[in-house]
Amino acid sequence: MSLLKPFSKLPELNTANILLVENEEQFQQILAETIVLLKKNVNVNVRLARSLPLPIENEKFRPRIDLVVFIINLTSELSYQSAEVSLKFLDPDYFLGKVCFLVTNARNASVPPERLISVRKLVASLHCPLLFAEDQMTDGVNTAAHRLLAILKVTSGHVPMATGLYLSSLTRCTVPSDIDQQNFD
Amino acid sequence: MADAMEEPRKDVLVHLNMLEMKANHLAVKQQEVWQVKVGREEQLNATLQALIIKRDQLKAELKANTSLQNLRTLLDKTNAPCERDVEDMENGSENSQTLLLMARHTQLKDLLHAHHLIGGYNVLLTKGKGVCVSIATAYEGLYLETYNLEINLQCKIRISRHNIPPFIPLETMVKQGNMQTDIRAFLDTLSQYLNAYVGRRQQLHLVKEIHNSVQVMESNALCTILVLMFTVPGEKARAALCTLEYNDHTQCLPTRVLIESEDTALASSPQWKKDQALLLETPVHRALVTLKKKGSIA
Amino acid sequence: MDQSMKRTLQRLIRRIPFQLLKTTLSKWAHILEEDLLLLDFTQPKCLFTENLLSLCEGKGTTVKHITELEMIYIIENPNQVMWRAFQLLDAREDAPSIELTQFKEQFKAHLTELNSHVSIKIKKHTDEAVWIRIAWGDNFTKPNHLKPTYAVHHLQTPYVFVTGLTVKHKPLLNQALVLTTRYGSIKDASLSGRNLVAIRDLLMRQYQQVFPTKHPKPLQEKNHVPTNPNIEKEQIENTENRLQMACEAFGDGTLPQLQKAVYQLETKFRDNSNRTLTGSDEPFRGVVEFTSTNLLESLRHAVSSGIASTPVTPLLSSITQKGRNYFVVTDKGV
Amino acid sequence: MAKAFNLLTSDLDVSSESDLSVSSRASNRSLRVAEKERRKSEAEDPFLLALKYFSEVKAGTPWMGNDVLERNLVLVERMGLTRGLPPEVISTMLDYAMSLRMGAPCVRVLKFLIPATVVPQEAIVRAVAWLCVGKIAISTQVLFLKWVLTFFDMIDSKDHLRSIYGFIFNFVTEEHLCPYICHLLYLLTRKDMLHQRSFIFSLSPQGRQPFLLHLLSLYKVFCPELVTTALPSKLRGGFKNHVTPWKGVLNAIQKRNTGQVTSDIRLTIGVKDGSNSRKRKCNHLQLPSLNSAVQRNLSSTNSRKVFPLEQLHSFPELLDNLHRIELPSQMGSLLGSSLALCYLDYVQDDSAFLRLNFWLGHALHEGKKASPYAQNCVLPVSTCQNCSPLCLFYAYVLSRAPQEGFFSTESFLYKFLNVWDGSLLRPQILGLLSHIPVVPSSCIHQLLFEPLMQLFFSSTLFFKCSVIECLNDMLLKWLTWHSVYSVEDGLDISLNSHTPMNMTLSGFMDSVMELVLFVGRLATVGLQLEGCSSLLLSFVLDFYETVCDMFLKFELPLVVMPPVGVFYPALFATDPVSVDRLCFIMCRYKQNLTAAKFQQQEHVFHISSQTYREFNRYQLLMVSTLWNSRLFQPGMAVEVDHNLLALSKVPEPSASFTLIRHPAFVGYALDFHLKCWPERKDMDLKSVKAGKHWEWYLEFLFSHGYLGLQQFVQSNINWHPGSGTKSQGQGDGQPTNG
Repeated sequence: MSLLKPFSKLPELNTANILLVENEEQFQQILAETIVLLKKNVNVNVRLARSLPLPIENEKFRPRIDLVVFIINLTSELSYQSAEVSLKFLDPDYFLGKVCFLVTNARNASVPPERLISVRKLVASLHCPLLFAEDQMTDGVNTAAHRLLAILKVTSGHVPMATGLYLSSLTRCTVPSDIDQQNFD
Repeated sequence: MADAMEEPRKDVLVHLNMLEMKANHLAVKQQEVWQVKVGREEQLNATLQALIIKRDQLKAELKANTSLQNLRTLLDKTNAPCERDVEDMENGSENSQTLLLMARHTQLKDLLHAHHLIGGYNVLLTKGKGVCVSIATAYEGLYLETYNLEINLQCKIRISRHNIPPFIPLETMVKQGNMQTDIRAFLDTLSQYLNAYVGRRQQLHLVKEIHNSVQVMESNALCTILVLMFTVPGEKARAALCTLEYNDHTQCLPTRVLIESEDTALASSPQWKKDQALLLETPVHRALVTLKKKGSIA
Repeated sequence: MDQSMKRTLQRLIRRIPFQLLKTTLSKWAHILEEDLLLLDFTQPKCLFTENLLSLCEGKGTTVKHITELEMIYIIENPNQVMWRAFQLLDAREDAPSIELTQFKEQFKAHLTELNSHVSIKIKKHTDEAVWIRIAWGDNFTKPNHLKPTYAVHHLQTPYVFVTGLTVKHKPLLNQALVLTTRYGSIKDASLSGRNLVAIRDLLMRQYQQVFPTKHPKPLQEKNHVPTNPNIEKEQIENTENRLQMACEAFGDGTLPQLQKAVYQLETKFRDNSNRTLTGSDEPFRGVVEFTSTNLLESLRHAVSSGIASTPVTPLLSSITQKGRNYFVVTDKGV
Repeated sequence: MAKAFNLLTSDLDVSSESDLSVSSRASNRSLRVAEKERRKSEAEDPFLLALKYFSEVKAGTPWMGNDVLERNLVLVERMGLTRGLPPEVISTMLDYAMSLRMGAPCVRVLKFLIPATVVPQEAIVRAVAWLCVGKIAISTQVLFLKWVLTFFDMIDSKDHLRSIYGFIFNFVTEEHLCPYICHLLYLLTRKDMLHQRSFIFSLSPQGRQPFLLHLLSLYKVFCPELVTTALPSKLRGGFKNHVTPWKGVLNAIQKRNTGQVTSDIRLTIGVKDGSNSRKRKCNHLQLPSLNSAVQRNLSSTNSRKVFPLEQLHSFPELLDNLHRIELPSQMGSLLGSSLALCYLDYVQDDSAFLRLNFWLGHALHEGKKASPYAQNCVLPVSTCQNCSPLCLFYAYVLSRAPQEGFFSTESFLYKFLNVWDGSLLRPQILGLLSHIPVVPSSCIHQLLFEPLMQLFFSSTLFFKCSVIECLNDMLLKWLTWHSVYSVEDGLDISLNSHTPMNMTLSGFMDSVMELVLFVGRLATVGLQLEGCSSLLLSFVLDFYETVCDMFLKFELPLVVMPPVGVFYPALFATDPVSVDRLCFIMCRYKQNLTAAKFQQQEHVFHISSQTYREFNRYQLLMVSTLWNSRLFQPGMAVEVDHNLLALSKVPEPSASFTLIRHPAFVGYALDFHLKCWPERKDMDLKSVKAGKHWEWYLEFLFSHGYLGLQQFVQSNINWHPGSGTKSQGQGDGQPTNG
């Protein structure tokens, strides 16, 4: 099994590369197109994958990847599981602030709450940020793109005095204990 | 009420956000326009590069091929070329062996192709366990449908799926023709059937297309029966009903032709006998043409 | 025009939805154009039916006419009812040479032999399909036109599509069909659906199948929009591969509309923790049912988008290959 | 017909003065009169004939294959389904149906009984009477109740219904009818009607289904002594809406003549319709518009008629009719109109708030009712955001002094923050967030800070700004509440009547402290990430303008200094405004601290010397930076090695941030220089420092409106415009003993 390593390649000038991993390839596509079209001062390459590991054959064309985003559609158990599996093929160095999770359909009524909890647990255990996205609405997608871009800029070192690790230490996900359930239900 | 909903400042922020989005969209539009301009250029460059590479490859292949050709001619002349003359024509290049093999390979391929041309079948391995045979049908030098069979070769040969119309009695053929031992024969009969069917259908199609005066009263899916109505000219023109039966389904010529009309004389007239013979041995659409020419039908 | 006939006509009119009413009636030879003008299609059904009845009273309508109207309606929109497919087995050698007129006579003959109190109506529709309408009665009752059976047969094909057939009359119909079509026997093809055309296409393989060929033509969905140069797809080829597989399993282009596929599992229950079930010789039954407005489309999508794993399991692919949508899965297999 | 109608209505008015039995007779009489009217007037209108038939048909007439009946039914049915039926027709048909005179068609009649304008209450009273006879099948009874609930707002007045409250109440024991009856009672109940204590006890032992609990809680609000059972503080899921049987028709009618039928029915459709979620989501967001469809003339003619809220057009009207106003069945509709809100404010009716709260909970947690999973928070997405109940509630909150904490929104917010993407309904969410009551410091991190942090740092500049602003508003609200509600001794404050939590002063101070520190952290990192964007900076300074005055403005004995991460960016900002504001803030701090110092003796509170020291450091630094160029020198806050500075090749670095060379002010300096020595070619800023010019320069700066700066200079630097050599202008004047 081939690990994806963050520092195995040299960065290129003024470029940032983001990898979107989603096992059902709808939202991925839309998001990618939005991100690419955003106004920005670095040129961003988006790579789409269904799951990790990535095929060996385009190993040598693949640039250094600055941010890995796992998109999880809460309504399907499968997408959660595949993300979980893919995680194993990621070099530990990535978890120093170069991974984040994007969850869609979190507000969907048909989602069992346990799933959201388990996602939170997983992400918290990896010390990664957890973003939520409204994939149904255009400005929802826009916002998601903006936020990912913001994180990408940091992780690819285009923001002075800030690193991915630093940012993720601030934005890392936490598992809410059930205080609010007691107090506010 | 909307303005009651946000204090002025919040308005500003929302507005700013919106403006940013707008600006972004505009930028995107411009980018697109720009890309159309530049992208074209890039495309052309890319194609140029690709073509150059292609050319080089082709050159190389050409070189290889010429030597291969020489070898081929040699092979074709003498079925077993002794290493020596290979050697001397290849002036001792180490890959002569591979060249030889390639030559053999091309030779065999050509043979296969030739065989396919004279009515063989297009066979290729499917992933996993089996082959896909495709049977091309043609009528009067005009290619029509291609039918496919996926044949499973694992333990005993059996057809896993196909797109042959249901009124072709495939099962009976499988039963009668001993497919397990001699698949070749089976395929032959099948293609015969198919070609005949397609031919008949094509004829019917042509009849409908060419002859407006002739009216197709009845036909069926397998095109084994065809009832035409035409008018026989004369002092008083009479409508005649002509039935063609194709009882031999492997042929696209009728086995039986009979005519009905209000005057019974017509059926027994010598004129009709000739026409009947004509209809029996030429495909119907052409027969009708000649009949028209002879003026035996209007 | 007696009470039962009135009832039949009322039922029929009630069945026909408003928007179809006019067109259907206009096709009915029994009513002329000018009569049609008299009728007011805006008033509610019940009143409309009254008027129609009175009109028919005048024209001396008979059962024949009404059945005619019904056939028109059913043939025009066959998708209102549930169709079952039957398959004729081991054809006699003269089977292919059957032809319409003799089919008509022989079928009527055979069926009336078996049961004299039936009224049969056979009509040839454009696409070589023969439509048979049978109203059943028995020795004591007149044929019941409220619950007719419809059978659709394509000459020279071993398939018959039937709707509204009761268990009581099944053997009669089957025997008549077998005898007339010169086959050895008939069996349930375990394929059913609301869309007659779809079932026919599926059985007669009249949908666009995909085979591995030397010269592959681009699959319908393959030509997607060219994307931005900055977007790179890893694993692109295996998506294409998936698409190919999906199309080989379920076909290309628009697929026949099936509503459901049912898998009945009959197996031995094995679980040491649960003695009672494991011990019992009675097989353990479970039913899995897939339903969709267009099942095959959704399955293909599921496979091509990778929601379902590839290669396609024979259980799914045999819907198209075997032309069935009801399977009994036992320990030995399908 | 119209004439008949008027006559009938006036009749009804007469009847409604009299008691129940009379009224029914009266209405019968009215019918008779109407009959006469008809006979005179019309040339045999088939429709009227049909009505006649239904009003007169004998009991026990067969209906199977009864063509006359069929024809008439069809007539009325079509009328009902297309245009809706006028009041008197309603009463006739309802009477006919409920009396079961011909048995079967009852259900069918109810199905097409769509009122065009109003439902006369007598009709319903009579129907209830028939209900008491109890020949009717349960299912039919349920259908009838659904019908009543659906068209409740169209009932012209409810006083007679109220007078038979007891009767209606008795049906509670029917377990099939119970939910609907409870709902009906819930809508009918008034404070003055709860004197028959007996039945309430009969209610309490029953099961704890939500509808019962809702009713009980309403009773509890009215007269707590009656309801003994303990009720949960929050109830999930309000009453269902029961529109299904009429849905299709209503949709059709609405398509034809919009505005005719109350649009709150549209709401009920949405809420009821669980089948396809997309539709539900869109629909149930539409707020019920105020509409009780009562004729104006009715209400004006006699004083006991209700005055429909939607007919309030002016404030005086409101004042005139205060005593006659009914709360609508869909409380949400109140949020629509400002006058209605005024009314709500005026009555201060707990039951109203209770009902509003239920409605809100119902609207916000709609998704939960739809799904068995009661936890994940579902805010239905609407394309037009203005019609989401949230927005209207938000508008409501803004339009009034927000004292009531609506816990249903709070809990909703806390959940929603955890799954928020940061853009959906942003203004509303943040607005509501800024209105939440004080959160105890124990769970403030959990509930607010964690989710906000995660959103804040991964979002755009504008989002950051609006978050800071929102937190600023929140702080302001809290402080205001504190200053308003704090009792004299200043130790125990109960924030308001509706939030359950009471807080000690120390607890409150902890929360505020937490909040301020949190914003400090946000601001520090935010500024860093955004490259000290001056927009963000200004929002941050807004916040600290609030913070620095906590003691003087809101007498909260708490002073918190800004972190260095905020202070330095502000001090070295490139725009003069920020610097100016920083100066102003520092002045305020000074005043607060000095004031606090004097009060500390007699009061118990204590401000840590740490704060003073911090303040002094900042103060000293500012003076030495802006005024007497002593930056980077030993003893100052920022120390840099000389050699290092030398490397930077900046001439006299220590003076590089004085008022003259500070990047924010250098522009003015140049301008000033030009004005003073227009003829000079070589620019020499030093000359500005010299003697008089310096004073003029300062005046020049102040004249540009940098009042903060002015204040700062005047308060911190004993600098006399007369003898202006700034040599003795030592930055001092710090509050004594740091």
